[in-house]
Amino acid sequence: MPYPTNPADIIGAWVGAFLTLAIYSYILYKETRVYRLAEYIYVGIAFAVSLTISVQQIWNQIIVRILGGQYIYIIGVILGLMLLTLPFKSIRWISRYPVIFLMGLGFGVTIRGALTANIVGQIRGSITPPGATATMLDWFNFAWICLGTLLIISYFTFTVEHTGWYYYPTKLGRYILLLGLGAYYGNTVQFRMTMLAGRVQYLLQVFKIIPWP
Amino acid sequence: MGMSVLRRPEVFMFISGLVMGLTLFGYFFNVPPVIDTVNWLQTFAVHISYFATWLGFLTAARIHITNIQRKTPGIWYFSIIMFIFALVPFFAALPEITKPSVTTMIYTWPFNWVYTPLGAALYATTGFYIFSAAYRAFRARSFEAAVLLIAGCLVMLGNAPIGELIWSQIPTINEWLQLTGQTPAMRALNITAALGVVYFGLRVVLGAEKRVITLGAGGG
Amino acid sequence: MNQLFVEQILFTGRGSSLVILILLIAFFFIGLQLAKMGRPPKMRRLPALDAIDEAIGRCAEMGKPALFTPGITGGLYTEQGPQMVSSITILGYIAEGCAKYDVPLIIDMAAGDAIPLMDETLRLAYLKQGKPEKYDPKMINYYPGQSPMVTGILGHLQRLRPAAFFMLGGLYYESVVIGEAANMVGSMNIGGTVNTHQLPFIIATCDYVLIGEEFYAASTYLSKDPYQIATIAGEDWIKFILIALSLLGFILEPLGIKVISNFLRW
Amino acid sequence: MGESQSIWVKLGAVDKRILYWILFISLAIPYIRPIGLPVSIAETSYALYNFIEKLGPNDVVVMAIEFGVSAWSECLPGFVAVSKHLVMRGVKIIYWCVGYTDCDLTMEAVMARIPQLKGPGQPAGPGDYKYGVDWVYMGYIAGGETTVAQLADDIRQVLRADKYGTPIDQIPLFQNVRNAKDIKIVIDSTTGDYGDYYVRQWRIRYGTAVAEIGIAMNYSTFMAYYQAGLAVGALKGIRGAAEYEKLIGQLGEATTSLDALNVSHLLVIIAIIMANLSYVMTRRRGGG
Repeated sequence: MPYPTNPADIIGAWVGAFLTLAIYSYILYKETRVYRLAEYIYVGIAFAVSLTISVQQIWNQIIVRILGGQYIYIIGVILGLMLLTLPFKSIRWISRYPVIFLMGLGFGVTIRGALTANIVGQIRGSITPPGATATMLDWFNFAWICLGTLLIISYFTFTVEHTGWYYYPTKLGRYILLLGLGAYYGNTVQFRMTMLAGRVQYLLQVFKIIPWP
Repeated sequence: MGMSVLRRPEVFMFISGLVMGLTLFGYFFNVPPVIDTVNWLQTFAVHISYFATWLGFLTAARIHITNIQRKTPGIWYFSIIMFIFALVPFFAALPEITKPSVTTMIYTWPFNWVYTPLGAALYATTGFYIFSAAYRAFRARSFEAAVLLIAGCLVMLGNAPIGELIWSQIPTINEWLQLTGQTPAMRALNITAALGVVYFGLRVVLGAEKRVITLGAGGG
Repeated sequence: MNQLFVEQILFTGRGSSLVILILLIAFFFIGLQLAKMGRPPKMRRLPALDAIDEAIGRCAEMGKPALFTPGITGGLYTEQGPQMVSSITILGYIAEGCAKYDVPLIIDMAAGDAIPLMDETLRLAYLKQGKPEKYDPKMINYYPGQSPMVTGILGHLQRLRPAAFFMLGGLYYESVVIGEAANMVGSMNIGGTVNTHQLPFIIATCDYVLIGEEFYAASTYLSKDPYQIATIAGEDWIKFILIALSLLGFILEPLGIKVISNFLRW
Repeated sequence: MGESQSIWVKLGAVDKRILYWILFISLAIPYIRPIGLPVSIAETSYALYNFIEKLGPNDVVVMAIEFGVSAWSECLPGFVAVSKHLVMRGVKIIYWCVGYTDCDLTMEAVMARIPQLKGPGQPAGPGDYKYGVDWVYMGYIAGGETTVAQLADDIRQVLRADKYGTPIDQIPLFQNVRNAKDIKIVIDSTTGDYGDYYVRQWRIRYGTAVAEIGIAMNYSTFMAYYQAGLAVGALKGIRGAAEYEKLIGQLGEATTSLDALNVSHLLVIIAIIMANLSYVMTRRRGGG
């Protein structure tokens, strides 16, 4: 992708850079009309994009199939249209049907994933001992992961007071939890900074300070 | 009057319970009709989500129209701008929706030069905020905060190649923290959240969760 | 014969999940039954939820609005759906408080299919406080996507300067952005999510947090209903069973006795 | 003494906007004047490299673009490096995207960086990847995890045609590809939970290998899968990408971006040290 050559794209690159700076003016200065302009333009275009994609999908995934004789696809349209009754006072209750259907499905999908991947899978992972060639460190890690997990779980109990002897495992669990979250935070910094650096690079490229890739 | 039956909470409970039950049944048991039904339900759910975008637009449009009607100071002309940027590209793209991709410049230009760079710009704002949040939160106020701080700093030093130059053991510690040190936290959070969602789901479909299931009791 | 039928019909690798699910359901009802027999358990304090009233009181005192967001979350039918539902149940509680003290409430969200659920919950909350006329559907600000929602929240934060900011739901990258931006306008932040990848940020940017499972238990806690709390006790029992199971595995597996892992693989 | 105390107090309560300006400006420096520091290679990057080394022209893999243009700086270099490696091995590639609507731009960017990938209708010389035979691009597919699950069950249930409208049954590459069992590995690059989705729906249900070219923060969640044997490898964001560029012997964008990473991490750590110094000093004096 060389530096754009046709006028529309050159203007585009500069508009993009200007709006990027408009968004950053919120952070580097404060909320102004310049930021607000960028905000509303962005929300507008995001609507254009999401509405267009929605119509594209309705056409390609549903209408084409119905026209092709697969009439079962009409159910999705009916449920979708039921959702759109919300703004109309007298028939508003109809919109609850698709919502309640989606909710039930969401719970079903989440629970089945939770049981196998998050409960069974994770426990299986914790109790799998290191292989025959394991070093002392491997055994320490095994103990750390398995016992650490259990200590943190003990911290999450709701109906057992964290007092008496039970105070110690929960407290230790909390420390291990915080260690994990701290490590996670540190890890995230890398990604976030790369993103920001990428934007700085983009601005430098548009302003022709460094070459376009 | 006959319609009021359709608004009873029990009906809603029954539907959500049935859908949830079918989904779970199809997951555990190899009964093809149930599995097929669940697949269809999932397809319809995706289809409903296309329409949900429109509900969102109607909801937002109502706010922006009110802004314009009432001439809300400092906002109303921006609401007009919002509508222009939403509707002009949309209607320009509309004739092309049957094609594999939209080619009109009125749609692709704002998509490529406004939507895309601004999305990236916003995502990147996290860089600024993660910086100042670390500055604020990573203070050794207590032993707990110190644990958070030290783990975070060691990982950060390990991620940047510069850490290796400061102390050759940093990558080893970094790797231990990521492969082992933080695993109990992620495991335990996953396990407990999984238990939580099962119980939350049961409470909702069994009607114990009053704030969800009284759907319908609020009147027409 | 019977054995064979089970093997044909039950997917391999999912048997242990099914046993756990059945246990969970059983404990759910046992907890409920015990509560009915007059032994309701007590739930430990969740400071984040106790702080909701304080936050709304702060808004009322300062004459400023409260801002709520469930984050991007995603559709109700996805794995993020239950978080949206939980978020909305907490919103119901917050809205009741706001209605009571006439605190303006603004909601920024991006999941279209949750709008009817939200609308209904808010309507009900205002009705409960005897102020149905105060409910305005225009409280719900929908944005077509995550980043547009972030611009909207950032704009609202500095334009309205809320005294309380709630971010409760399936948060993604927005958590650190909106949390820090809210800090800068001096609002009181209450956050909660199940998404582990955002927990460090809500801890860093919020005054009070709901972590993982606590987030799903929130509405039960807020309801103060002994029967609902009774079901939470079942959650704890299964935790102890899992802890025992893991400890047993921790001891037996290295000795080559693979009972537990074989069960889990079933 | 009053003077020095006020410095510590100020240090602890710097206007954040000053921090933002410092960060914004210092990130520009490495792009204008690159520094270049050596990197060591992580186990998970090796693991993915070794897995792909064993693949050949009869294997079909899925490269899932589950990141938006907004995450190019973190995900794209790794995605390109792995794609290059697949092309070097002659492996057949299906590109698709369930996560982000702007994936067409990402695909264009990948094609611009790998000249061997020839678009539909473009002439393909020896060593080039002919569209439809050696690789194919399916475009954006809506629906999140549900769709990921359906794709695993039956690709044709979800997709009728590729991005350019060619029906799936007329694409040679899809002749023997029906569901997850026909795919050797899904290499997914995500900023969100898509790694989890592919593990849950493809690895657990069908046993298809899964690897992730993730953002750094997903790496740790994905590690749990790697250790549990549910994933064959992972690249850790831009750093993983730089490692992979080193492994395949083609240094590129990721290697340059690492400098910016160094600068920013150093800044964050300096800020944390400052904040802690200020905290300790003010507390010592304040507490008497």
